[in-house]
Amino acid sequence: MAEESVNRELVRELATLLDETEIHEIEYATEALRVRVVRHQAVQHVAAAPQPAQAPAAQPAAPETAGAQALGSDSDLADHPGAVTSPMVGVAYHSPEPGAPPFVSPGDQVKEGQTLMLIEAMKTFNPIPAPRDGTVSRVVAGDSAPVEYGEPLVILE
Amino acid sequence: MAEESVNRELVRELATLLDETEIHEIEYATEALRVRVVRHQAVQHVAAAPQPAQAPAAQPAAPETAGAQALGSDSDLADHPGAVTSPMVGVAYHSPEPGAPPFVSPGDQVKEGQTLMLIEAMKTFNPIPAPRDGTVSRVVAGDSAPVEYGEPLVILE
Amino acid sequence: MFDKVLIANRGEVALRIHRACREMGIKTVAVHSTADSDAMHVRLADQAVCIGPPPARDSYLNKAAVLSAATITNADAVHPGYGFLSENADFADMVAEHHMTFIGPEPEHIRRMGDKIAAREAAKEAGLPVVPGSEGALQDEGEALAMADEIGYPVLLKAASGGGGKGMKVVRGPNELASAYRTTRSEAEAAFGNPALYLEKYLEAPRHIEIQVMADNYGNVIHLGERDCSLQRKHQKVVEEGPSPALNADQRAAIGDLAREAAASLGYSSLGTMEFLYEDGKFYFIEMNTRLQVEHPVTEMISGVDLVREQIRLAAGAPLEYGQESVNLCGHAIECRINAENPHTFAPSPGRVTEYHAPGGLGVRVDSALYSGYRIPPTYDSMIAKLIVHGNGRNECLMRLRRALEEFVVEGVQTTIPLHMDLLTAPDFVNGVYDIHWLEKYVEAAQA
Amino acid sequence: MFDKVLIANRGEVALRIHRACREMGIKTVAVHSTADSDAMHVRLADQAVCIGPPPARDSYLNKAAVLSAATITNADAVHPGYGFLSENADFADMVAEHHMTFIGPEPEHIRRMGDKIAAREAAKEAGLPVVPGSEGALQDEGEALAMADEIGYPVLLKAASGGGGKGMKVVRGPNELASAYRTTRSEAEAAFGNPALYLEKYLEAPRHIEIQVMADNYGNVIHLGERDCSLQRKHQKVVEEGPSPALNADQRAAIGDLAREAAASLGYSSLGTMEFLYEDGKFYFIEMNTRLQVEHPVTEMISGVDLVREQIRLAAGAPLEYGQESVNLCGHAIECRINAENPHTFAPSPGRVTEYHAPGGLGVRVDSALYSGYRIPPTYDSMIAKLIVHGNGRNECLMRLRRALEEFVVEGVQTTIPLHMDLLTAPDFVNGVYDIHWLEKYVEAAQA
Repeated sequence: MAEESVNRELVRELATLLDETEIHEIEYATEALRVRVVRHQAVQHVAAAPQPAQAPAAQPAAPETAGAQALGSDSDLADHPGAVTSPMVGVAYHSPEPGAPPFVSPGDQVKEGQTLMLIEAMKTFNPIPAPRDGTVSRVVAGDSAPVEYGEPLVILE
Repeated sequence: MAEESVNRELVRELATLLDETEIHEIEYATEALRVRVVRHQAVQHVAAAPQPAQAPAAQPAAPETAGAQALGSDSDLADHPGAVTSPMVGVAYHSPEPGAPPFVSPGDQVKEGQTLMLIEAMKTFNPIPAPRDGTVSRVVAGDSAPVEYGEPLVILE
Repeated sequence: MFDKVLIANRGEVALRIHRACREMGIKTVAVHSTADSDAMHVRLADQAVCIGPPPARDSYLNKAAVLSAATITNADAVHPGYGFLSENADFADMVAEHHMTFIGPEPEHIRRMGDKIAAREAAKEAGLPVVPGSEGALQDEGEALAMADEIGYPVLLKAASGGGGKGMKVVRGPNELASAYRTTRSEAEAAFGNPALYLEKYLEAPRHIEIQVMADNYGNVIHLGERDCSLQRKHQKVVEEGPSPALNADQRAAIGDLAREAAASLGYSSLGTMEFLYEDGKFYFIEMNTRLQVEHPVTEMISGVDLVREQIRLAAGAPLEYGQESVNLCGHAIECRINAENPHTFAPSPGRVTEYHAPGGLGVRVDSALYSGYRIPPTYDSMIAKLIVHGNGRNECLMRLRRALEEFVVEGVQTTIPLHMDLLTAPDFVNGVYDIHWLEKYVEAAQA
Repeated sequence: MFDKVLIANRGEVALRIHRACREMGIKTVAVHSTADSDAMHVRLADQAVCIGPPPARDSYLNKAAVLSAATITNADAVHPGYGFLSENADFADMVAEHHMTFIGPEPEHIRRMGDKIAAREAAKEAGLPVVPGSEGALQDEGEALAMADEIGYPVLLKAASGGGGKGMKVVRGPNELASAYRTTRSEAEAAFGNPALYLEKYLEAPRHIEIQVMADNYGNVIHLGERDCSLQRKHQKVVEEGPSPALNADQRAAIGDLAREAAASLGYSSLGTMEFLYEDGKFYFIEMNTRLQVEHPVTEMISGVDLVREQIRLAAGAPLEYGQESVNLCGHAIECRINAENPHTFAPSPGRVTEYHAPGGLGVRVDSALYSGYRIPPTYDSMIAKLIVHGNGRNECLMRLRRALEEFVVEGVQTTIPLHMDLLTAPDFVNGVYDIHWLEKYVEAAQA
């Protein structure tokens, strides 16, 4: 590795793993590098915020979403580098009108500016353009599904 | 890397990562260098217990005693390996009667069982015997001073 | 009754509304900006919708986002809390257009009371005493001068659309009037997009006393006594109490009945507050707030009425369950607003709350959305907690306030708890002898 | 009034007493064992004295240590709280001999009410209904048999010096009596050093209802209504509420007046509680507690009276400030005792509390000495918090209790919060239909 610079990604990744696995310490060594990350017990910084005791109601809860029920699914994909996220709260539509073919499907090549979906908010339909050229690897938001601000719609790679 | 000078950037970068990931310890080693950054828990375990806002009243507060005012002085000496501590709450007396010479003074050699002080509790005077042979290095509890349970009376070395 | 209420707010008031709903068996939808994903009410609500990025204009003030969130979650009512969209008549209209209930009065009442001149006219018509002054917007400098001569100096020039203490100027003599008129007019234009001014008698040392009213859709109105909110700094209330140390029972009943009759004659429904200045035994209406107020717990503690529950019931069309004769005000209550600010310079102090421990025990209530580990975002208001104490008398209340403040632990950020502790040693406060300028002077003296 | 009160207790009640003193301007002395150096009341008190090692007999029950602490700190009164020395007449005598005031009744009243047979006789003389049974200690098996025939089976054999549910046996027929007599007698001898037994009618499914009285040194007595403490497990109260769902206003007034008159005829002063069993519309006196009770906040919430403040005032010789006609019971209150225990097995769960967040808002009171980071010692009682909610009616109160329990966070140890949450889903509890055996059966069914 580069002697002078820290491999930040590696540290962040280990930190994430620490969280995910609820482990307290990870030591990671290759021939060239040894990294150890530790999180001391207990005081999770958000731990005092009460968790609702009620079971989630009608709508499907997002996996791994503690606390209040999140709207859509796969909200952890919001951090995916290829995620195109919703710029508004509303309802996502895959096609320009009912029965029409979808704007995009997995595997499609798209150009920057090409419409990926519509988001209906306040009775207006807002096209969501592709932010760059790419390939649709996954359509995340369901057709006619409610989406919140920042929720991933499509993964573009 | 430069053998003699600290790679401050590297340390700072790790410190930043420590913050960002809310991790408590990172150990980072390459072939040439090993760095470990640790942040001890911010959360002092007793920190949520309120501290009295009032200034201590008449009696002298023990040094380093936060919160409620401790009775005597030097209560940190209780941990001294030579401390003889009070087995009861009461009032310490250095002499068998007013005006009489004290049982012991600094520098005195004492034998196990020899009376070091009296503690008055409930109108009875309880002799405090030396737990072992030794030399009185310090008389901690004042004459006619109130003492609490576990408070150091004499340091015997 | 509603099945599901969307809470269009954040912080302690969002939690307050959630609590009322939960206790009524109503489901809650929290909306939040990305800065508030970890907020307590977001975690406690039945559903949560992220409506935008941190700036309030893009989230909590974004009418379309809030309404879309209400639509996709099938909420049947929207509670606006205080601040943000709570006094936005257009928003109230839009909620109705979407076939949901705005938990508050009719939009026309919000609109009318939101315009200071219209509000003053409405209040006069409804029989409330107002500060002597111009009957409408001033035509020109000449009218201002004539009016000021008539009612006597000092006078106050105020922007018709002003609020929060902006667009106001005290004029102490005719020689100052012309320049003050021009300055205030351009300030009003710049700040509110409306240069209209009016002029009124300036009261030297009044108290701020407000009456809580509650009206149903069927013409029934009650009042729940007054709150004295004279302790203000930069036109922000800091401590509120009820009953006012300045009023006796007859005065209370008289101004309460006036407020009640005024609300009835206005055809008002929902919670509302008539704010008055009080000087030399006389009341002067200044404005009406058509929403829940920050200091509503003071009234709750002395009346035993859950105002948020009542507000929701009234919005759902329920009638008032009792009349004025059943209102029984009992004891004394004081509320301290605790801000994340340096207690001397009042510089905001956002950041992570490393330890949080609220006081408890008899007569102590804390309304706060803080918890250990919560990060106070720098984007919003600095008020982080309200400490409300109740006691049988004012002195008992002050003693209880002191012990509760002593027990209150907020670490990691600076708070105004020390300011409140200091206030308890100020003889004027202890004796209840203060006016709306008192705190400002007290703080200045402490800083000097 | 006292200048300085020594608090001869620990945990939440020590904090409760500290709060009352602080609000009265009285200085406080905390005494504590070495296990409690970090306790909240120790930190808040004006002075603190360590009186011994962790075992209660060497510290909180050590009369000489407590009195020495009071002497060296110049306290002028001692508040014993509940448990520990609170019903120790010898201790009360010793406090008086040291020219300090014991905050409680006269030692003779403690002594008389501490002996179950003497208490029963005193209650009968004072006009209270008692459970039919032997007039004094039983002479022998024969007397027991004759008595049981007279009042009818089932009957209960009880140790004269018993308490806490020990030394009691239900006898369902004459064939069981002889062996039960011998067993209970030897148990009583072993547990209390006194083999004396008495016998009474066994009530099948009574409620536990107790009346709070308050008497001054001048013969004035008032009662503050009842608490229903029927929800018990192993003779420990778990949930208490007031008013009782089983009584109407006439019954309340009738038993309240009986209790009041009895206290007056006994010449009693200070706070006191008359405990009754209640079955088929009839009350049966069981015992009188001559001290503050764990569940006193229930009464405080519905009466608006600060019982600890009054107790201190009365001990200082102040007269009652109002008569029975001024007592105004308002709304409903429920208290949940929260223990550091496994909510299913009830195994104690001491240890470090890693996170503590108490619920807040309208109508919610928490009495607890916990804080984040506090280590619950394994040495003492497992009760760590009392959650008390108040509402205008019982249903409002239950809804508020649910939302408060949902907000309550205690991490690092197990607590009985889930048990209380479960109880709120039990139709019998929600409907107020329960007796003193109900909870035991409920818990057994849940464990099965």
